[in-house]
Amino acid sequence: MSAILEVENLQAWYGRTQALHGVSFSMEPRGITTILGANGAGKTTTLRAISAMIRTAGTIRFDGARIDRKATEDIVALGVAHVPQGRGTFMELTVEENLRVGAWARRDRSGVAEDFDRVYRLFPVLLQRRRQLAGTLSGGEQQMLAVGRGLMLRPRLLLLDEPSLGLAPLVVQEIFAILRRINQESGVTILLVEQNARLALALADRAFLIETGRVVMSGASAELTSDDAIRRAYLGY
Amino acid sequence: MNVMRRVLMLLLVGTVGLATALPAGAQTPGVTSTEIKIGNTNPYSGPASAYGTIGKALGAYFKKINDEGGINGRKINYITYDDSYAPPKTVEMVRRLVEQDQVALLFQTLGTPTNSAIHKYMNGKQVPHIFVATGATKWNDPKNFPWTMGWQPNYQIEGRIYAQYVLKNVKDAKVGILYQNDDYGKDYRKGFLDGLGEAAKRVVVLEQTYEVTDPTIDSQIVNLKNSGANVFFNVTIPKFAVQAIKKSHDIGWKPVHLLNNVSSSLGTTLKPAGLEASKGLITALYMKEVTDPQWKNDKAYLDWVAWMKKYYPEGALDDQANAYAYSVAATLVQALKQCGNDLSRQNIMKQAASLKNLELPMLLPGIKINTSATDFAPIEQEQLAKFNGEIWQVFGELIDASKK
Amino acid sequence: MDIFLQQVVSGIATGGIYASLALALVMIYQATDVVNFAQGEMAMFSTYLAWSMLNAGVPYWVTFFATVALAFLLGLVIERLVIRPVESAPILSIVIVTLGLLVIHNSIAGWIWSYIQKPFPSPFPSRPVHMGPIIVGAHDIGEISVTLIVLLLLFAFFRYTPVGLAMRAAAHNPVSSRLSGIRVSRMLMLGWGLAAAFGAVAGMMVAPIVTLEPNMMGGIQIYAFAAATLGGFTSPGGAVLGGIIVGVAENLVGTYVRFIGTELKLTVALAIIIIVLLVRPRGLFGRAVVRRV
Amino acid sequence: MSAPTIAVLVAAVIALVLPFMLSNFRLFQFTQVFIYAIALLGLNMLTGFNGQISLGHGAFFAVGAYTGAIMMDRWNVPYGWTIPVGGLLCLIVGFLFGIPALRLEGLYLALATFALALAVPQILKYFEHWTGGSQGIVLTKPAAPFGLPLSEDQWFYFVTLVVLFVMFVLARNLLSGRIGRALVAIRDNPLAAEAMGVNKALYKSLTFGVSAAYTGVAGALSAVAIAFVAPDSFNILLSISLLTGSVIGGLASISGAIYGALFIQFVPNWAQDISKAAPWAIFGLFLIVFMYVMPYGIAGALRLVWNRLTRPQG
Repeated sequence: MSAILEVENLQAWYGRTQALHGVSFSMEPRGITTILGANGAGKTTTLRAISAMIRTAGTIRFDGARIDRKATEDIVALGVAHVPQGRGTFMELTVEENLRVGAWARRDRSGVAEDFDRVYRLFPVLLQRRRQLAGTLSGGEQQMLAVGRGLMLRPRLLLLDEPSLGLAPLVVQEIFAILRRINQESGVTILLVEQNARLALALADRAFLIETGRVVMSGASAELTSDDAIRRAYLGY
Repeated sequence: MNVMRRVLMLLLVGTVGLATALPAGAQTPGVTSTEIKIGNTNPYSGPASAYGTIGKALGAYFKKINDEGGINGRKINYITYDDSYAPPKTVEMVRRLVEQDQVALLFQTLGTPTNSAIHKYMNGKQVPHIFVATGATKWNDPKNFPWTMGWQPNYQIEGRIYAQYVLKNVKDAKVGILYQNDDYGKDYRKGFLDGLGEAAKRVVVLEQTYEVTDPTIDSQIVNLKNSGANVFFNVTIPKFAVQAIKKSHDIGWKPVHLLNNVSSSLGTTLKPAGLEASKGLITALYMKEVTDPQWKNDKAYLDWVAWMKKYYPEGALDDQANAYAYSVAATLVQALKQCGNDLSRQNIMKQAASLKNLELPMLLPGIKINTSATDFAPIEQEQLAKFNGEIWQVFGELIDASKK
Repeated sequence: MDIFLQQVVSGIATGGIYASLALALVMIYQATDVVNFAQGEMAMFSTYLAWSMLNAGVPYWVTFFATVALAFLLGLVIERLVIRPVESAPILSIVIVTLGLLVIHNSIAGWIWSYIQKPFPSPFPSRPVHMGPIIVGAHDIGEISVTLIVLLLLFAFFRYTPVGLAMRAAAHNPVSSRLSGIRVSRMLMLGWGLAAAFGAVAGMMVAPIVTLEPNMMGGIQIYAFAAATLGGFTSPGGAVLGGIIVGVAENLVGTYVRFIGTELKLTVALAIIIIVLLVRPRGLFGRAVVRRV
Repeated sequence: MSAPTIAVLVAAVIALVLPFMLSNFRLFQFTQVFIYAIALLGLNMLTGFNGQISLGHGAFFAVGAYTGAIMMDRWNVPYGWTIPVGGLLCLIVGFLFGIPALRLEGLYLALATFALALAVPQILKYFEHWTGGSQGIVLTKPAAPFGLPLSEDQWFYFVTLVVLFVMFVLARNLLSGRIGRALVAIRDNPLAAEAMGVNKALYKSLTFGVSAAYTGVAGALSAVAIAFVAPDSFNILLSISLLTGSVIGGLASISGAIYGALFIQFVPNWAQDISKAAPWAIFGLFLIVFMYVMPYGIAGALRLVWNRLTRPQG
C-alpha cells in the first residue's frame, strides 16, 4: 500500500528562526500516527508546515502529489483537515454555522447533509446546541465542535493538534474514544500531536518522537511505549 | 495706552509723508525693485476646504496682473499656505510668512477664529494684515488694531439691514431665527437683534441653532414653523440654506424669508432648493451674483469669465467665491498702485486706508469702496433684493451702513 | 401633539440617513473586523461618479446600478492595492491607513469636481406626502425604504448564503478560516467591495437631501458611527434602529428640553450613547461574546 | 554606554543648542513638536501600553488648554501655574471618565472617546461666559523672566523642553517598572493579569487619568505657545491627528512619541509644499506609505534595523 503522506527533509522557519531541521516520515492510509516530543520540539510546527501556514523547505507528498508549494486553502481542498491547537472555534458563529464553515471547501451538497447527521450522531451535544453561539460552549464541547468541523470536510487526512489541552480527564477520554470510532468507521487517516503521550500512544498505531526539530525515533506505538527512554521522559514511569 | 497708540499713529503717518519722497523702500521686507511679496493663508484641506478656491483665485488674479506688467513695475510674489482652518496652524503658517518668507504684508487670510489667533501678533509685528476674509466686526478697529482691516460688509451690518426691513414692512412681525452656532451666526444674530432694538423681545418668537456637522436641519424648521413665525431670518451656509428653503416649502410654511448674503448664490443655493420654492426670498447683495442670468451679457461678468478661463480654468464658474477673490484682489492692487514707489509697511497701511469711491466691476452698480484712517471697513453698502423666480431683483435704495 | 409627531417623523427620516451609512460600516466590520474611516468618503466619491454619469445624460436607474457596480469594483481595488499590503499589521495601523484613504478621497474629489455644492436628483417624486397633520418628503420615505431593503439584503446575505457565512468566519478567525479552506484575502476583498457598494447606495440617497459636496459625508459618518455603536457593530438591524433612535432622540431633545435647546443637541445624543454603552457595553443588539484567550 | 543612552545624550545636546542656531519661527515649530510629544506620550501609555484605544484625546488637550487660558485671562494666574493645574484637572477628568470606560472594550471604547472629542467644541461654545464662546480667548505670550537675554520663543522653547524632559523621565520610571509590566499584562492577557493579583480596574482607570494628565499638560503649554484658544482649535481632527502620531511614531514606545510628534508637525507642511491643489491627497499618501513600510511605526522600524545591525546573521 502506498503512503498517503510522505514528508522528506522538511524544514520550517518562524520569521528568521528555524524550527524544523529536516523532518522525514510517512503515513499509511487509515492509520493513526502520533508525534511525541517536549514543548517547543516542533510538533505543532510539523502540522503547520504540512498545512503551509509557515515558510518551509523540503518535500511533502499527499496521496502521491506534492503539496509543499501549495497554499493552505488548496491543501484543505484536497482533503486535509487541520484542527489547530486552541481549537480554532468561531466564537461568534453558531455551532451549526461552525460546522458549515468546515464544509466550505466541498461542493457535494448531499454529502454535506449526510456529514451533518454523522457529526451530530458522534457528538449529540452539538445537535442540542446547534443554534447556540460557539463562544458559549464549554471547553470540551468546543473541542468536539472542532473535531466535528474537521470531519465536515470529509477529510482523508485529519491533523489534530493537542485535542486534550485544558480539558478534564473524563472529557478527554470521551473525545479519544470518538476519535478511534471515527478512524475505524470512516477510515480517516489521523496525524495526532499530543502532550499526553500515554493517551496518544494508546490511540495511535505508529508514533515518532521529535526533539529540537528533528525526528529522533519512530516505530509502532507498542515499540515506543516499551522504550525506556520514552517511558522515563514522556510517560513518567 | 490709546493715547500712546494715537501718538504713535501720528508719528507713523508723519514718517510716511517723508518716506514717500524717498526712493524705493529698500528696507521693507518682501519688497525689492522688481517684486512685492504677499502672504496668505487659506484652508486647502479640512472641513472648510470649500473656501480654498479663494486663495487659488487670488493667485490667478495676481498672475494676470504680473502678465500685464505688475504694479509700478513690480511683480507680485504671492505665497499662500494651507492652515486647514485650524487656528494653531494659522499661527504657524503666518509666522512662516512673516518671519521666514519675509512678506511685505498679509492679505485675505481666511476665517474668523484663524484671524483672531494672529490679530495680536500682526499688530505687534506691525505688518499689514489687510482685507481679511471674514465678516466679523472686529476688523474695523483702527484705534486698537491699526494694522488689521476687513473688506466685505460685516455680518452685523447686514443683520441690521434685515431688521430695518422687518420693522418697516412687516406688520405684527413674529420672527423665527435659524443661525449657525459659531461667530458667523452669532454676528448676524446680534446685528439683527440690535437693529430691532426694543422691539426684539416682542418680535422674536423662536431662535434655533445648528452645527456645521449636523446632517440636516429639518427639526429646526419644523419648530420654527410651529412657533407661528411669519418672518424667517435664515443665517445658514448654502448647504443648509438649500435644506431650509426646501423644507419650509415642503411643510407649507410661507414666511417672509430673509436669507443671508452668504447663501445668496442662485446656482448653488436657489437652484438646488428649487426656483419655485425660492420665489420671494429676500437677501442683501453687494456683488453681482455670477449665476444670476441678469448679468449674462454684462461686460464685467464676461471679463470675469474670460479671466477665469485663462487664469483659473480649474476653478468653478458657478462659484461666487471666485468673483469675490477677483474683486478683493483688485482692491489690493489699487491700494498698492496708490503706494507708488513707497512700499513701506506704513504706507501700504496708509493707502489701504485711503481708498476713495473705488468701484469694482463685479460689485453691484453704485457700490463704492471707501476707507479712511478711522474707517477700516471698505464695503459698507448693500442693497436688498427679492428673488422673482428667475433673477435677484434689487429694490429700494442702496443702504449705507456708514451713514447711520 | 402634532409637533411631537412631526418631530418624530422627521427624526426617523434623518435617522434613515445615519442608518444607511451605518449599514456599510457594519458590513465592513463584520467582514474584515476593521472600522473603515474612509467609508463615508468612498460613498461620497461614488456619488460623484454617479453625478458625472447623470450629467452625461445616463438615465437615473442605469446610473444607480452602474454606480453600485463601480463602487464595488473600487472597493475591491482599494482592498487589493492599499489594505492587502498592511493586512498583517496591527489593527491600529490599518485604521491609520483608512484615515489616509479618507483624506485622499476628500482631497481628490475636491480637486476633480471642486468644493462647490451640486444638486443631486432624487428618483422619488418631489411632492411631499400628507398623512393627516404630518408632512413627509417623498424622498424621505423612499430613502428609508431603500435603507430597509439594503438591510434585508445584508441580513439575508450574511445569514443564508455560504459566502456570507465564510465572510463572517474569515473576519472573526482568519487562521481557522484558512484551515477550513476559505480564501481569507478574497473574503476581505469582497467585504470591501460590498461595503463600498452599500456606501454608494447611501451616498446617492443622502445627496439629494444634503446636496453633493466633498464634505457631505463628514457629519453623517460621525452620526453613523453613533448609530452603529448604539445598535451594536455586529448587528445590521441594530445599526438601523440605532440610527433612527439617534435621529429621533436628537430632535425631541432639541425641541422639548429648552435649557439645552439646539445648541447641545449633539452632546446630548452622544451622552445618551455613552450611557447606553455603560448598560450594554456592546450596543443594544450587539452580541456579547467572551473571546477566550 | 549603550547605544540608546548615547542617542538620548546626543538628542539632549542638540535640543540645548538648537535655540541658538535656529530662527524664532523654527523654535516655535519645535516647541509645538515638544508639546505634541507630551500629548502623544500620554496617549501612548493608554493605547500602546495599556491597549485602551482613545479617539478622544483632543478633548483632554482642550481641557488643559482652556484651563490654562481661563486662569491666565480671568485671574491673571502666571502661566507657570497653569501647566500643573491643567494636568491635575485632566487627571481627575480622565480618571472619572476612565471608570465607566472600564466596561467598554476595543472598538466601543474608541467610539465612546470619539464622542467625547466631538462634544467638546459644542460644550466650549455653550459655556460662553467662561470660554469666550466661538471667539475664543486671546492671550499674551510670556517674555523671558529675570531679564534673560532670550526671545519669547527661545524662552518658551526651554520651558517646554524642561516640561518634556520631566514628563519623559516620569513616564520612563513609571513604565519600566512594576506598573509598566502590569499595564502590559492587562493589555496582553487580562485574565492572567487579574489572576496574578493586578487590580485591573484601578490600573486601567488610573492609566486613563495619567494619560489625560499628560495630554492636559500639553494642552496648557499649547495655549501659551499659540497665545490663543478657540473651539475650532480642538475639533475632531486634533484627536485623530494625535492617534495618527502615536501609531506612526510607534505604539508602546516612549521614544515613539517624539517621532510621532515630528510627523504630525512637519509632514502636513511637506504635503502642502508638494501640492496646494490637493494637500490632503499627498498627506494621505504619506500615511499609507508610512504604514506600509513601517507597520509598527517609526520606533518599531528603528528597533528592527537596530536588531538587524547588532544581532549576528544566522
